[in-house]
Amino acid sequence: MDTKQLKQKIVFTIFGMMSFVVVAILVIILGFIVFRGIGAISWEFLTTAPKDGMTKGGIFPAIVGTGCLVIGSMIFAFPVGILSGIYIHEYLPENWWKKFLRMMTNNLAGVPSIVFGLFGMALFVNYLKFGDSILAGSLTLGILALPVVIRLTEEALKAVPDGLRLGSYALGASKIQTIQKVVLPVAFPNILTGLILSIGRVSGETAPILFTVAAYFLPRLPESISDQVMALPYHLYVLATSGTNMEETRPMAYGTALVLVSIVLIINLSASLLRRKIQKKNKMN
Amino acid sequence: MTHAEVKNVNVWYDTIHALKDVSLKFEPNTVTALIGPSGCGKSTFLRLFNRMNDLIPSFRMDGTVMVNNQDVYSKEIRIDEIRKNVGMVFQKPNPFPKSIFENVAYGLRVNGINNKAVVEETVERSLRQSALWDEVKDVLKKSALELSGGQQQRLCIARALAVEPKLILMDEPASSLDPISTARIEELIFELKKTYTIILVTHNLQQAGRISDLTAFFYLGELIEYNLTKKLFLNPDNVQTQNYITGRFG
Amino acid sequence: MTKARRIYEKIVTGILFSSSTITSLTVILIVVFLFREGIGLFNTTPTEKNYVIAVSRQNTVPVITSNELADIFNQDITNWKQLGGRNDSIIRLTLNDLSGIFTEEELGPNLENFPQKLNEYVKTTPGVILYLSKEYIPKNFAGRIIPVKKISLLDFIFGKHWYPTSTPIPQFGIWPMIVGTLMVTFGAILFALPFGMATAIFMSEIAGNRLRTIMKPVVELLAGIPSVVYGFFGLVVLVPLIQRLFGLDVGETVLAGSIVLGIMALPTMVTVAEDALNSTPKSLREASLALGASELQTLFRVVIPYAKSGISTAVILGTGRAIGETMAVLMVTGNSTHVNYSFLQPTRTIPATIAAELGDTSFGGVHYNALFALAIVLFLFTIIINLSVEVIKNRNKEVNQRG
Amino acid sequence: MTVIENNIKQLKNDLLQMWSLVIYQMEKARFALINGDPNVAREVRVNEKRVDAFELKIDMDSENVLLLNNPVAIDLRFVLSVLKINYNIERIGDYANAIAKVAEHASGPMPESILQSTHLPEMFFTAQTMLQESYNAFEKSDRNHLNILFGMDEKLDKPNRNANKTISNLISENPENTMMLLDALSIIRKLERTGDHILNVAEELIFYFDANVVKHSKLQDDIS
Repeated sequence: MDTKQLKQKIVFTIFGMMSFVVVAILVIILGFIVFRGIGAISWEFLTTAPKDGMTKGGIFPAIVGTGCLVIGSMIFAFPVGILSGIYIHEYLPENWWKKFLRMMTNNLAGVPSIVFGLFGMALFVNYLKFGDSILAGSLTLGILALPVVIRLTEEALKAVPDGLRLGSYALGASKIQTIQKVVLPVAFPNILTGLILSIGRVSGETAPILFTVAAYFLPRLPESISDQVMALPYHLYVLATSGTNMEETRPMAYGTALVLVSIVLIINLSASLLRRKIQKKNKMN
Repeated sequence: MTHAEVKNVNVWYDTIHALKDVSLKFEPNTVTALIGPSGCGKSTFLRLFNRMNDLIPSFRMDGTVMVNNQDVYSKEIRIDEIRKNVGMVFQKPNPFPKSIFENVAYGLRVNGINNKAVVEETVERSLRQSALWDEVKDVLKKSALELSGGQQQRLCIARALAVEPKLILMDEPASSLDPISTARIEELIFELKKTYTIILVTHNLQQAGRISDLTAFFYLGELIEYNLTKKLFLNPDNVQTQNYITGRFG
Repeated sequence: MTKARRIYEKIVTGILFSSSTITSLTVILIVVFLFREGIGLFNTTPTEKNYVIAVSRQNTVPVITSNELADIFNQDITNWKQLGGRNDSIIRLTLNDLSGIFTEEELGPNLENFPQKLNEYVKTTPGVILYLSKEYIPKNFAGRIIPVKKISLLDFIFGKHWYPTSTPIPQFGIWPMIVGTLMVTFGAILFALPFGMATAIFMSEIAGNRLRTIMKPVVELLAGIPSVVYGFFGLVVLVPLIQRLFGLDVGETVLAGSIVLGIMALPTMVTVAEDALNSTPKSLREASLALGASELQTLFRVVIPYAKSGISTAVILGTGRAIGETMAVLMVTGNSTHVNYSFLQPTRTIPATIAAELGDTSFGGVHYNALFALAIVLFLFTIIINLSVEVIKNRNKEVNQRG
Repeated sequence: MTVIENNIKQLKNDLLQMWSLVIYQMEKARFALINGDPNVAREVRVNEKRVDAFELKIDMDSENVLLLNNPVAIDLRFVLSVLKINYNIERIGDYANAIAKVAEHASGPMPESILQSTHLPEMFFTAQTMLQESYNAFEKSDRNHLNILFGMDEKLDKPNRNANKTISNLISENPENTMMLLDALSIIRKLERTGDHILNVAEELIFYFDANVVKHSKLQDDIS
């Protein structure tokens, strides 16, 4: 073996080892949380409210709260995101306006989540006087999810072959008919994948809900959209940093982390399973 | 004397038997065209000579492939040494996103030749050989991507010539070019034949007829007929060959 | 086409159009609200409402900046000469200091006599500086109310002190946070770049198909974990580890933040960079290999140069993710607002500051405004990042179109 | 069926039609000559124009196939042969026309004595058989029909070789028949040429069938 080959072998081995480290990091993080958290998980943990300074009881209100926020944000983000994705991809020609909209979407996607939190607080909580409420939090999270939904919708539409559209036009269908009857049905599974992914993103966000909805401690369940709620990520933050008795809240924190991670990962996994299924189906056709 | 020879070669991809017991001998200073329907194994066959098939994980082969009296698949020989001795031109012009000069110099540089005078001389020689020198001699620093498609393909040929190969493989070298560029490439191949042995995959039978001395017809992984081009096109020995070249296939 | 159908199509198009404007509208609204709230910081004097700063009439210092004020009350400045005034040592007087100067009888049980006493005191003490509620200032005040300069942009950005709640005067210098943000981000990139690139290269160039199909979801999973979980992990594992490893008093350091952020930036980097590497046409690789280049040479001379712009996009996007990240950093960097240039000291980033302090502010107060101003800085950072991604993409498109 | 197959089939049909027309022409020319029927002879003269038209059409169609369908292998050989066969058959058509011209201007049937001594009827028979057999070979793509042709040619060559002598003897015997005898001589020559053309056609057919170039070789050896 000469130097050229030897060099290649060494460099590739280093790359391999480094990527092994990356994979190991994930395994360690997940393993750690599962290993430590599994002990805290019980039926009671999942179904009751925290008590005794959050050292006992469960996280049920936080689970419900996160559910409310996810649903609320999606009610806003799905229709707006999908419609605007359709408009940008199907209606706009390549002009400055489309470029502008794209740029704005990208910018919005790049805005740090804490800025969303600030914005939500300034607009929804203070200016529109929603107060700290599910409404304000959901809208904030919805705006956060919006660029993700738009971009994934666009991607899904891009994957629809142009031939299908032209074929439909050639048969005398109008643009809306083409979109409704040809484009959307084909793009639907991919759009769905995108939506699931955005749910995954929203359910783990903390910063945007800090000042718009999240309650430090609120053992009852919300009754209307103007109520505050607890949320899993924020609850984990609270347990991890500001519990009254750190030693005793730790197991609760591990448990909460495990629940949160499981929820997010299950959502993401189902998205990627769905995607794989679609790909397989497309391959068969 | 340049020789390329293939003896009893079988190739598999997973369970697909892509080449079945093919034996063929190539004469020096000739152009041999490989024809046959898509998926007949002609590209696989072409890529045996510089072991490009090795890039495909499921690739398996037995038999011998000799280039210049060296066993290409012998354990002792280095793969990049083989590839250096065998030039390859691809279907679509694929210049690197570098300057014209650096494209041609690439093969030298990766093989450790960095002497400025040598590199410059080789680049000029290769560009002259590929009939591109007069068109690009003043813009050698320009990006290769700014050339026209036909020029790009001739640049790719120059790039292959720079490492002084014995054998040149061409995988449908003119299939993406307009007729005028195609004609120039064909002329070039005709010139190169004086110095090199060329194996050419083509779907264009007229092209095979125009530029090749010998033609091999592949079908379903088998070498059906190997003959003088004129003979094969006027009176093929095999009825399958005739059916293929006359378009009565099926 | 019937009329009804035409109207229907018009309506649908209208709905689609208005949906598409919502993102732009939101971005504009974000800008408007951030500036609306943030700009207030530069329009008001930073002192508390209804409080005034006053000096003796003999005093020649015309105006005073909030930093100077803070220095005076911290006793860093003790003579008016230091501020360009007369050579008088500074005597601070706040409500808390009264008992040292006046007796209770002099002031009366409800401080009725205080304004008058104050006038006398000010007349006789040229070096005095008062910080008092307006109600104690007599009508015929013998002293001079000295205006406090508004906070300037330069003070805001380069001010080294962030004491948003100190009295008499809060200080809003965000330099520590800028340094903290940049250091943590830089550290994160330093960590994520080699590992991210190595992983991307390994996945797209070296690993076999089977290994890739395992690794890709793993990296995607890494992207899916919520940031607060990373923060939690950092807090309970990384922080104690760093503390023990370097023998520090506290483990919450820039280093901890960098590592956690680096891990979080990894998936973005790997995914984008791998896409970029994969976008290199197969034929280019083959051409290079066919010329006798080794895989390594092909990688560094052909694949990476071709994917250059995609890789830079990956790095920038990773940076963007790291700069804006809030919760994880908040949990592991120790929340110190002192300027710190060491990786083994605590620090605080801009997003973490906002997250930590916004809950304690009153709506419309100076502190509230200051946090929004901080958010503007952060927003500008990310806008710059996004625009540079855009520029790189466009340049790349041009290059490819030429080809 | 591919475009080229259609075109080739069309070409073949056209050539076969022309070929059978020429076969008729020859038969009518013979009939007119031997029976002294100027009407039949005139028919031949009129039909000659059709033969010429066929030749032009087949030439043009062959060019089209060559140009547009890029024929190779058997298709290429077919078109190349058709071009040459076309020329040869047209020439045979010309001969039939020339014979008819003689018959048209003759004062009556050719006297039995002259026919006897010049072997004209046998020559007609041989030439026409050869024409028919070559036609059959082409139509059925069957080279077996060609085998007898090369032997038969001798039957045309021999009377032709002796023709000068025979005719001059006859002229000296019957000087009053000189004109008629000179006509007979030219007919003998034409029939012999017809045989040659048919052999050319046979050679082209062999090229078409087998891609063997038999031209200018010792034909009989190759064939039998």
